[in-house]
Amino acid sequence: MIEKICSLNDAVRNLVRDGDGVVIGASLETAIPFAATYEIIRQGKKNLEMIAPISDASTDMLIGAGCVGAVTGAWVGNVSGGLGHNYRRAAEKQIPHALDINDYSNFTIGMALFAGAYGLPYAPVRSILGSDIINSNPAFKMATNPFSTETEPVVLVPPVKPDVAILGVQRADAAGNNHYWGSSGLAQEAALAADRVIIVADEIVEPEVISSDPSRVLVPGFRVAAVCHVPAGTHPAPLTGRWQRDSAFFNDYHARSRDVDGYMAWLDEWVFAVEGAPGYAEKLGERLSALKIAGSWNAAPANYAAE
Amino acid sequence: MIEKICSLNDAVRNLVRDGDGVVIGASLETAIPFAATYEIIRQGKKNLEMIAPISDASTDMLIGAGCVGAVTGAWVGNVSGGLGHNYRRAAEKQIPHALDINDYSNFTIGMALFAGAYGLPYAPVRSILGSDIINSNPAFKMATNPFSTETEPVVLVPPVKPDVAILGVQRADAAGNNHYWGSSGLAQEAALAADRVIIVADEIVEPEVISSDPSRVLVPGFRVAAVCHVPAGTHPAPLTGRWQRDSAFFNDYHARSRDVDGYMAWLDEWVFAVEGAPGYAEKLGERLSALKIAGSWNAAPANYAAE
Amino acid sequence: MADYSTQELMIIAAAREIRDGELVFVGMRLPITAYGVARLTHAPNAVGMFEGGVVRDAPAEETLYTMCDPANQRNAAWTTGLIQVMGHLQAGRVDTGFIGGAEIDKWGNINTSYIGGHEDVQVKLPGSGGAADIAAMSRRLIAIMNHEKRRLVERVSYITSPGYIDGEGGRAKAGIAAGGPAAVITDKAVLRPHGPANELHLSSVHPGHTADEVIENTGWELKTAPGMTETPAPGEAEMTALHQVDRQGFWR
Amino acid sequence: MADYSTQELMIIAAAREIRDGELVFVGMRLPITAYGVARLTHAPNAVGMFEGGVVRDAPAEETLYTMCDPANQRNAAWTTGLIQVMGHLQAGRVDTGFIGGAEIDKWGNINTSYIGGHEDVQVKLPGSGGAADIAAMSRRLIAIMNHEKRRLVERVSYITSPGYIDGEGGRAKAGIAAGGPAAVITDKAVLRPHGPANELHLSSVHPGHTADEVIENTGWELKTAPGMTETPAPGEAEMTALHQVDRQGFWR
Repeated sequence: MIEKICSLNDAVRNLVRDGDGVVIGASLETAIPFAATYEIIRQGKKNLEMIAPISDASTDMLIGAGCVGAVTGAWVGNVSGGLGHNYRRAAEKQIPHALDINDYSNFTIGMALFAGAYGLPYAPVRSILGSDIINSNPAFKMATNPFSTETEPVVLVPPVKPDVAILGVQRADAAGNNHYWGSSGLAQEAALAADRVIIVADEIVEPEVISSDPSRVLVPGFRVAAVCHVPAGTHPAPLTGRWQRDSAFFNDYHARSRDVDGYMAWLDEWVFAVEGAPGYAEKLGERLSALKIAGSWNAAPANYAAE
Repeated sequence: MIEKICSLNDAVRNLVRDGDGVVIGASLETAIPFAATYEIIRQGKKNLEMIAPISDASTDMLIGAGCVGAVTGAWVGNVSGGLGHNYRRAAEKQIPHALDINDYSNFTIGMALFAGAYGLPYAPVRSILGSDIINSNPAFKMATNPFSTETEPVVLVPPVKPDVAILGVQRADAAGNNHYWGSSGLAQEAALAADRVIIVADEIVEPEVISSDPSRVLVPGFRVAAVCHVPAGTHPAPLTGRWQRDSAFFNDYHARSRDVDGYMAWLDEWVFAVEGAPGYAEKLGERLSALKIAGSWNAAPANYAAE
Repeated sequence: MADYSTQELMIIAAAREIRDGELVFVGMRLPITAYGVARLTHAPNAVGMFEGGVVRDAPAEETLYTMCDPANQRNAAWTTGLIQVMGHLQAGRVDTGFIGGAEIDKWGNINTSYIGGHEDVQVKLPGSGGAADIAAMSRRLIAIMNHEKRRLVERVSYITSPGYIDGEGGRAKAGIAAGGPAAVITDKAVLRPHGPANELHLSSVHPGHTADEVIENTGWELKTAPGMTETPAPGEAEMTALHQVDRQGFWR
Repeated sequence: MADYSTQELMIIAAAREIRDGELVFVGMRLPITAYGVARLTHAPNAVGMFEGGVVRDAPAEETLYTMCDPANQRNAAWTTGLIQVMGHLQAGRVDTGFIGGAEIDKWGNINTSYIGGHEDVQVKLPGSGGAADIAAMSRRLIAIMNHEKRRLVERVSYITSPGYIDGEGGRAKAGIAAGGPAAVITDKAVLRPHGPANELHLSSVHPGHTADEVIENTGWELKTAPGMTETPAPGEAEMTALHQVDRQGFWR
């Protein structure tokens, strides 16, 4: 077994490069590894192309910190508060600098990652017809369905292949094999389309735990470059069966990021002044304990015996 | 909850119509509900279009019994024995009658079902280039990748939408919700592309068992038309964690189906002379007990609690 | 008459748009609760889909803040991926879809991307999310938004989510086969498309508001539909269901 | 010299084609065992893929009859669907793919569909299964078959699985970027493509056979490759590994 465990600090340092196309969580509002968002900000990565359907407030944070050169996705904001203030400032006033925005819808970025994952030359879809997304993003091409007897327009979506996909999961082993349950959005497609995958695991387990249930694997270990053990590494996003969503945290972020000074103060408090993921968890303290899911609602057993 | 439990006899009678496009198992060699194959033969369905990547010997049996008008898929034979004798007789000598053969590869029938399931107008692939499958099946169209600067041919695969998909699973509830684990081939795509889904369940469980683990659901109940309780309903195909493959049965079928008389005798013995699935299980007797997986290799627990 | 907030009235009006046995693309926020109300009143067999990859055949047992909250995963009918659920939209299987909006025009086109347009951005909104997909591919679209003159405009500056585009035959010209907005539920009224051009007309006015006030707060010359009426106030059964779904009174 | 059957020699020859760390598309029957032998000898980090939807990073603990047997599911690295694993092929990530064949020609094209061709069917074979996909999209293809004159022919009557098509540049003309047969392992010899035309040449002759016998049993004028040699007999470590994988002596 090739050991892939390392600190998130090392994983971001070695695997995320300036200018990379990066996915941080591809399940919309759950399992977003905000710990990686913060670490990328701390390390001052530049000119990243953030790829996601919706990654709650993660992309907005990175934009405000000056890490982002382009957004390739369907939505940037804050699910609790609506608008993303940093996204607005960048798009409207080039603060902290200008952004390239590549507009997608959730389904079209989904099919773009699907095509990237599984080597399709492109994906023809019936969506975004009639939408200005076709006009504002030159990546799409229009075509006519050759199987239709009538003139039926379709939109061709080219593959998107991230350089790095960083995903939150409930548990992983040292070789990068991992289990994920609950809605997964585009997490599997994003990982399999990516050149490098970083797994942010709430828990590290023995290999036998993962191999006991190969149908629950999100990304097989041979596609994973690094595994980082970060308990509650998705905070303030939820993680099914492990952590509640911290909606108050999102609301506070929304209120404080309304102007640049407020955002900078928030950033100092929650990112720069804490020592990595452990410091962040320590700062959350009791608040984190209150978000921990303590109950049991266990999946019915499944037997894989072969004799 | 809408109750969908019925006998396999009723499900086949009411939901499989002469001329239908039918999937019986889409996971290649596992979880093929042979009980449905036998029931279709007993009821003398005609002119079916059998759709599958590989369904081990199921399609060969149906062809020999005169139920099949067309084959849309990648492979028809007997995984233990190689060739399918009934398929050969039909294709070479029109015995019992002629067949339309729509050639696919596993990946292209996979993408055809994917397109059918998720409403894509078609799927462009890089496979079967250089293969005569492109020439012998007029369903495919050739195109050039408009995203490539060089002339790059791609093959366009139109959607395939079965009328009926019949799938074997480990367990289901009365509303059709079900759990499946182990390799699933194209089972989910086939079910979601189909107009009607029949679930052949090794075990019927309370709804709470299925809803305890929504990530293990193969086909959600709202897409299921009927649930049939047939223990060992996949015999002689295996079912992960439940039943071993009966390779001797496939070998015996291969040997006896070598000529028409032998096949007819086999059919009398194993299909017409037994009273449905219970009679078949009874006839297998000790042999079935020996195939039953008695050991335990349990999936690690997964918690879905929300508080 | 029951005691209810404007948002509760909007939720109940939205719930009434869901028919029994339908496949409903639920979306975010207010429609999550509307689906729960419909499920507990007139539509016990409606199935709800959430684009993150959740399918439910019963409402969640706690108030949801987002569609992906643990309470929406637990006891779901299916937790899967985005393509699996949005693929149902593209396959034409979704009966009713819900979206919100920042700006809508008289043809029901919705902008959640660029106020001022793509070339002259005045306000950068979060973008489509799944809205463009839901608007293009649901059989029937329900939009929910606040009724302000600057939001209900003659022509949106960017179509994120297509309504009837430019009126009669607009969707067909764009290659979208059917569907389109069936109702726009605001905090003051319900608008519905009328006539072959499918222009949005005033269909019902919420209790406590007047047609004149609604017209005044609309950015185009809003016409009233024949048989224009008052939006029925929430009934007792509806309010009971709503209180059951929104236990913590989030929408009160 | 170790005691081994012809099939065991073929398995070991196939195992030698797998390099450490590779992603291997294993296919059916004999290569299942070859993957296990490679994994236990020189390629401890090779990952095996099976088109039914199984990925393994360690050989199964029992003899497998088919790739989907319960013993191949238990302790797998991933059990998933066909598109997930074959998608790795299309994405160009699979290093080595294995297929069998009923008929092969000197350009390495393989027919498993129609002997006599599609219009004049003499023998209907089962069809492609995944073979056409594996042949078109693996970086390196290994074919395994019996060495008979009627099977190794000048030109196959139907190309199920493309080799080099018609020789030099054949794959590029068909739009297939790279790959093609790297070895054809028969019960008598190993053939490999040689020269710019990639015509299959005799590369090594199995112990107990002669080059003349192999040429005699080939349906085209088989040329010998420079440095043609004897296939090395199985070594002790290889046989130990083989016995560990094939516990019941299925291939003895």
